[in-house]
Amino acid sequence: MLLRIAERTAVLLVSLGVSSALVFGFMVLLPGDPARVALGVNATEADVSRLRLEFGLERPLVEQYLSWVGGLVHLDPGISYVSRAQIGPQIADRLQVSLILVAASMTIAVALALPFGTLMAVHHRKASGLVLSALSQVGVAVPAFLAGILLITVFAVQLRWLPASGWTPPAYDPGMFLQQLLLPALSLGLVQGAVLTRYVRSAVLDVLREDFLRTARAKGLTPMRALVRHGLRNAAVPVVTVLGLQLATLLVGAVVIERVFVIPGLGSLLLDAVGNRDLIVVQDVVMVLVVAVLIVNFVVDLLYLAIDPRLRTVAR
Amino acid sequence: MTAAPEHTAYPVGGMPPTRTPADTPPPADVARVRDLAVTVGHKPLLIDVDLTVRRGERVGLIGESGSGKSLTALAIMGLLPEDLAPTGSVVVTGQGPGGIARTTSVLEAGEHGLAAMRGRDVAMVFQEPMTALNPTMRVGAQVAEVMTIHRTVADRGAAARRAVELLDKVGLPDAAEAARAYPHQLSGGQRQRVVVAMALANDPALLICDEPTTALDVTVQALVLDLIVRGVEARDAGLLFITHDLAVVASVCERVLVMYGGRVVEAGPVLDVFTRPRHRYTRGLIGASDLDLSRPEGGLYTIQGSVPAAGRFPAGCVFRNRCTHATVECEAVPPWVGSGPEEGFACAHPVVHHEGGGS
Amino acid sequence: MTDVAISVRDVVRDYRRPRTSLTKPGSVVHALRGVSFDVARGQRFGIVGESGCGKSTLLRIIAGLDQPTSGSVQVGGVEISRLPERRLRFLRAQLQLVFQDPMGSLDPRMRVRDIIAEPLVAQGHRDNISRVHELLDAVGLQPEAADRFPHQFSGGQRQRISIARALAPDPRILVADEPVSALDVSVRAQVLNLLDELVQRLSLTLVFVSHDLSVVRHVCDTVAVMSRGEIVEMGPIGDVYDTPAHPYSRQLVAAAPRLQAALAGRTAAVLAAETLAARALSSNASSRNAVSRNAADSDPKPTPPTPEQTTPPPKDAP
Amino acid sequence: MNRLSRGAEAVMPPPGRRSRAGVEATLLVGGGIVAAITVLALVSLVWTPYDVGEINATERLATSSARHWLGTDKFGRDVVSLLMVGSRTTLLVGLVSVGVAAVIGVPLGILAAMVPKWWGEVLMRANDLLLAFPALLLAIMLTAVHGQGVVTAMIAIGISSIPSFARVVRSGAIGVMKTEYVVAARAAGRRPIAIALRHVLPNVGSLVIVQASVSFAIAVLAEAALSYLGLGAPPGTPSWGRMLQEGQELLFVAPRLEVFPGVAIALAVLGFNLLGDGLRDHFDPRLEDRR
Repeated sequence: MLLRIAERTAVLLVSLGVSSALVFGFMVLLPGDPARVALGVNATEADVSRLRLEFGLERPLVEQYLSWVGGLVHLDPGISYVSRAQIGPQIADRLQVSLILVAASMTIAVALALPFGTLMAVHHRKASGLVLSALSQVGVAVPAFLAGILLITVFAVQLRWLPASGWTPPAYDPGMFLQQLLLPALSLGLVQGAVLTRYVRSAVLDVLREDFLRTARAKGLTPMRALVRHGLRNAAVPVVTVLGLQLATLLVGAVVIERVFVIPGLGSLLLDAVGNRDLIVVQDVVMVLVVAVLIVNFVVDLLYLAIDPRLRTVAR
Repeated sequence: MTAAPEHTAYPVGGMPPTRTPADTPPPADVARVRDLAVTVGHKPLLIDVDLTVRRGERVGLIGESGSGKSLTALAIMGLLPEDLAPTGSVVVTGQGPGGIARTTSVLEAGEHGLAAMRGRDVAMVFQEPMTALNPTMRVGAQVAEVMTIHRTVADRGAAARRAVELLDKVGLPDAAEAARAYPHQLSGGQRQRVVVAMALANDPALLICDEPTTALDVTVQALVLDLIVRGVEARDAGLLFITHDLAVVASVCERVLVMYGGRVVEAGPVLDVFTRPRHRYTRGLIGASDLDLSRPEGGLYTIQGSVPAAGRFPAGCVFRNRCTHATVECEAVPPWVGSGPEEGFACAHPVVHHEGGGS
Repeated sequence: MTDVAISVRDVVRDYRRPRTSLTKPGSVVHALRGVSFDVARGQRFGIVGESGCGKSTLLRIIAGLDQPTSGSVQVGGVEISRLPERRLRFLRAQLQLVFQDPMGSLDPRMRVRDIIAEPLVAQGHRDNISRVHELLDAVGLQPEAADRFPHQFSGGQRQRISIARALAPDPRILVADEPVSALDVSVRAQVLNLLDELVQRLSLTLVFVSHDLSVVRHVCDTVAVMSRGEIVEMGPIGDVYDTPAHPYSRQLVAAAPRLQAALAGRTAAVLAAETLAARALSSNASSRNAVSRNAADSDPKPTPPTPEQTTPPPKDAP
Repeated sequence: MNRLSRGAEAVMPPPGRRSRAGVEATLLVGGGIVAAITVLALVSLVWTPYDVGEINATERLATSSARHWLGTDKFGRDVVSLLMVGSRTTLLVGLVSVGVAAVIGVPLGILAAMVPKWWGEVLMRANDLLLAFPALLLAIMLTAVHGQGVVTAMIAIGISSIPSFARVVRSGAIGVMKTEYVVAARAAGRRPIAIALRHVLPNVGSLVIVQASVSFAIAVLAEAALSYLGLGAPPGTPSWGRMLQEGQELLFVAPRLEVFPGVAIALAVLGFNLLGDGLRDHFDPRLEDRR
């Protein structure tokens, strides 16, 4: 057991190292000089070399990389090439907003997917199952930002129940915060919920086929009780995998939704940085997102160990 | 991967069942199947299956792949896949709560009625011990569960204690520790013992075993077979034992039904059927499985052709496309000849046995 | 040495299990612990044992599909245990395999013609189709079978295709791994008869691996009983089967249900009692005491076999 | 060891499989939608009702009529023509990115299945690392350095789809490598390359086709999102995502400008998803009556 955890931790650390190198390499090695990009096409050679000198861009790449990673480890991602502002505090603020949005969406997605996915699997031959299944197919096909636009049209424009956009910190005005959170969280959550529902359905269907479920029924459990007592835990392994992947998708999907609802999250920061050609900010935000995804993967790996005893030990 | 050694078979007979057989009326039919037919779409999988198992009786059901023997077992358990349509009648009589006889019409009963019957009046052991147990649950808890479901023990604690006791009786070494193991930590033979313990936990009136030793090594098979026989004997339960192995069925059962193509083609006491088979298929099967017997021209006796896919057996006598004695007469379903569903055969050109057997 | 088809000396095969703890390395599984035997040309050599006894590993090593940890394997007088894949061409031509699962051993996406011709193509032969028809005929299938796919055949027919493929490069040695244990009883006899006939007609050397002693008894003239990576008894099949000397062989014989014996009253209880009695002996005896015997000497010999002792005459000798 | 084929197992449809008719309906609907979009895209190469490059100030924001079935946008361009030409972008991005992903991912997956186990694990861990870079993130990084464009989007989506191909193919290929027919091929003297090409590839082919269909749907979604963010198709290149972006400011005035491209995207994704589902069930050997 301890060995398995150590293994996963090692994988996480190596992944962090490699992906930071990837992000760095990607931004630096691609043709295009960050300084020149930051200053735009009209900049003079002198301006460019001054900026390069200021931010140490003329140093060897390895040295640049190490100082960047060193900064990250100390939670100091550096200074913007364009605004000259400290990036760290900005990311911290924005990350908070994005995490709230993602957590709310995930909650909605899971709350939808677990009951409906299971129901769809159990009633897969009945009309109710087919209707739910068709609905989820449509849900999967709608891009989250489109769902956002539609929700705005209906609830903000037509019905005027909820604000169309904006963000208020929860501490400032909890009521307003919730009102503004609802639509973006729903647009992400509904779509991800539809995707997750399909995975729950197929995981439960697979489990329904298992021999041990037949054993459970032979013991005298009704099909539903057999599923609840013996099936769901076993169906959880594939579902947890997808949940992990979905959290990653959500983090990135939030980028788009933040644009739709004008929310000052990490995504807005990233897109603004792209617009301002502020490459160091792009690099930092991308890295933060990648780290988040890797940590989620790590947690998923640990969850496997908790769910499936077969992974903890080797067969005798 | 070496399997952990199988340990001594404990005398299951030494353990008194919770209710003694004397409490119940004398030999009654625990399972009574009449005119059972099962179809999927328009393909017949089982036709006119008649079968009776009484208390204390060990009945074998033999046949090759596609013969319908597993389907028959699942029909008795009420576990047929939902898109299979069974007709006919299947009646199971067990002890029910409080020792009062309970009769279940399996094909008509609802899910709750069936659930009350399964694991209590009739229990089942499946072929694959590797997949029959829940991989995420300790085996002791899985054995205890079958008793808490049917409330045959006072409480959870009693169920857990009795589970350990049962695991000990089926010969798991250090039962208390074994109860805490997950299935993947046990060998195939040990897992099958757990399944047997689970099946016997509520002293069912009927135990159905579907190829319970096919996936096991031969030395383990011998012990598990013994375990099953002792288990049903101690409880005076009926046993329906399904296998493709004639020698196994002869070691375990008193009575046997031979199935082919979804029909029962011959039935009778084991000794009679195996020494004086009447149906041409039974005769062929016995010849082909006896590796000590050679044809005069050399080589083993064979049956020509191969077993058709399920639902694709010929109309009339299901064996006629492989039978050397088939005539136009066989295009009609041959009538059942014999004293009843327990003894007889359905063959238009049966084997004639002269004095002293042989043919 | 020319009449020795396969010679195996002190073959050991260890596997390391994945580690389960931070401090200790993974434990080592001894799949084979020093196996030695000879198979004479034309001999029908059976290997019997239960799951996990190492018989599959042994078979893979003989077929050049796995390397022993130590020891030597010679086929046709050539050492194969240290040869890289590309120098095993002669072995691929000389020795072919038949497998257990009649479905899993045929590529579902290939036509029968291509399946049977695969060894020929791989070994650079040309004009295969006439050879394919010849082989189909030899295993009792129609020429039309060549154009069909494996799923269009029954289990027994698939096993015939598998045998045809094995015979394609005209091998001298046929290695069969549980070839009938997945077949229906009524079909098993047909395939056993076919194997019997082919081995005789083509004067093949047969190595036949099975968990079923009675099948081996029908097919083979000599048997090696394996348990826990070792050969515990070896000798003429009739002797081993009728009067097993090693406790483990006794256990195997005792545990196997037989129809005639069962009808005569050898019930499950008797089977179990005999098996346990043999097992009790087995736990007393050291497993190192392998037993070998030949036709002249049926007494158990508590010494490891020497190759001379363990090579009995072929079946048709007196 | 002695795994006798279970009689009943062969005839009993496992619970939870859709009926054959259901699978055919799924395939038909999915395939139909995909075919329709493909035909529209092909037709648009030679004919569209109006030239999409033409800005017509007199017919701005026209509603549906006989002249313009779905009306016009704020530049007076015909919406039907825009949708038709936009489908080209969608299909092109999908085709190229799925192609890129398959060409890299499939050999990678097969390789990871055939090399010694330890190397396979390392390859897969590296592959998993790519999962941490979703299409959108890669595209944003590429755009930041390179500027927006369809090619950038295709490369980003393609790279981010590699891991799913590699995973699916590897797990399928591991299954194939364990079969006895591969052992038989080795015993027959086949070289690893020949085994990969003649046995492994054909037998994972169905998995690749299913994955391609699913990845195509994901690519359509990703392209739409990128264009919507202004990171995909540049101005002047008709694309469904771009239409959504241009229509958003007129949401209150002309919501249909959002509805039509939105429906087009959803239909395309639905089509490819249904096709993938249908193919998966179609290739599933557990489906009843496959012979």
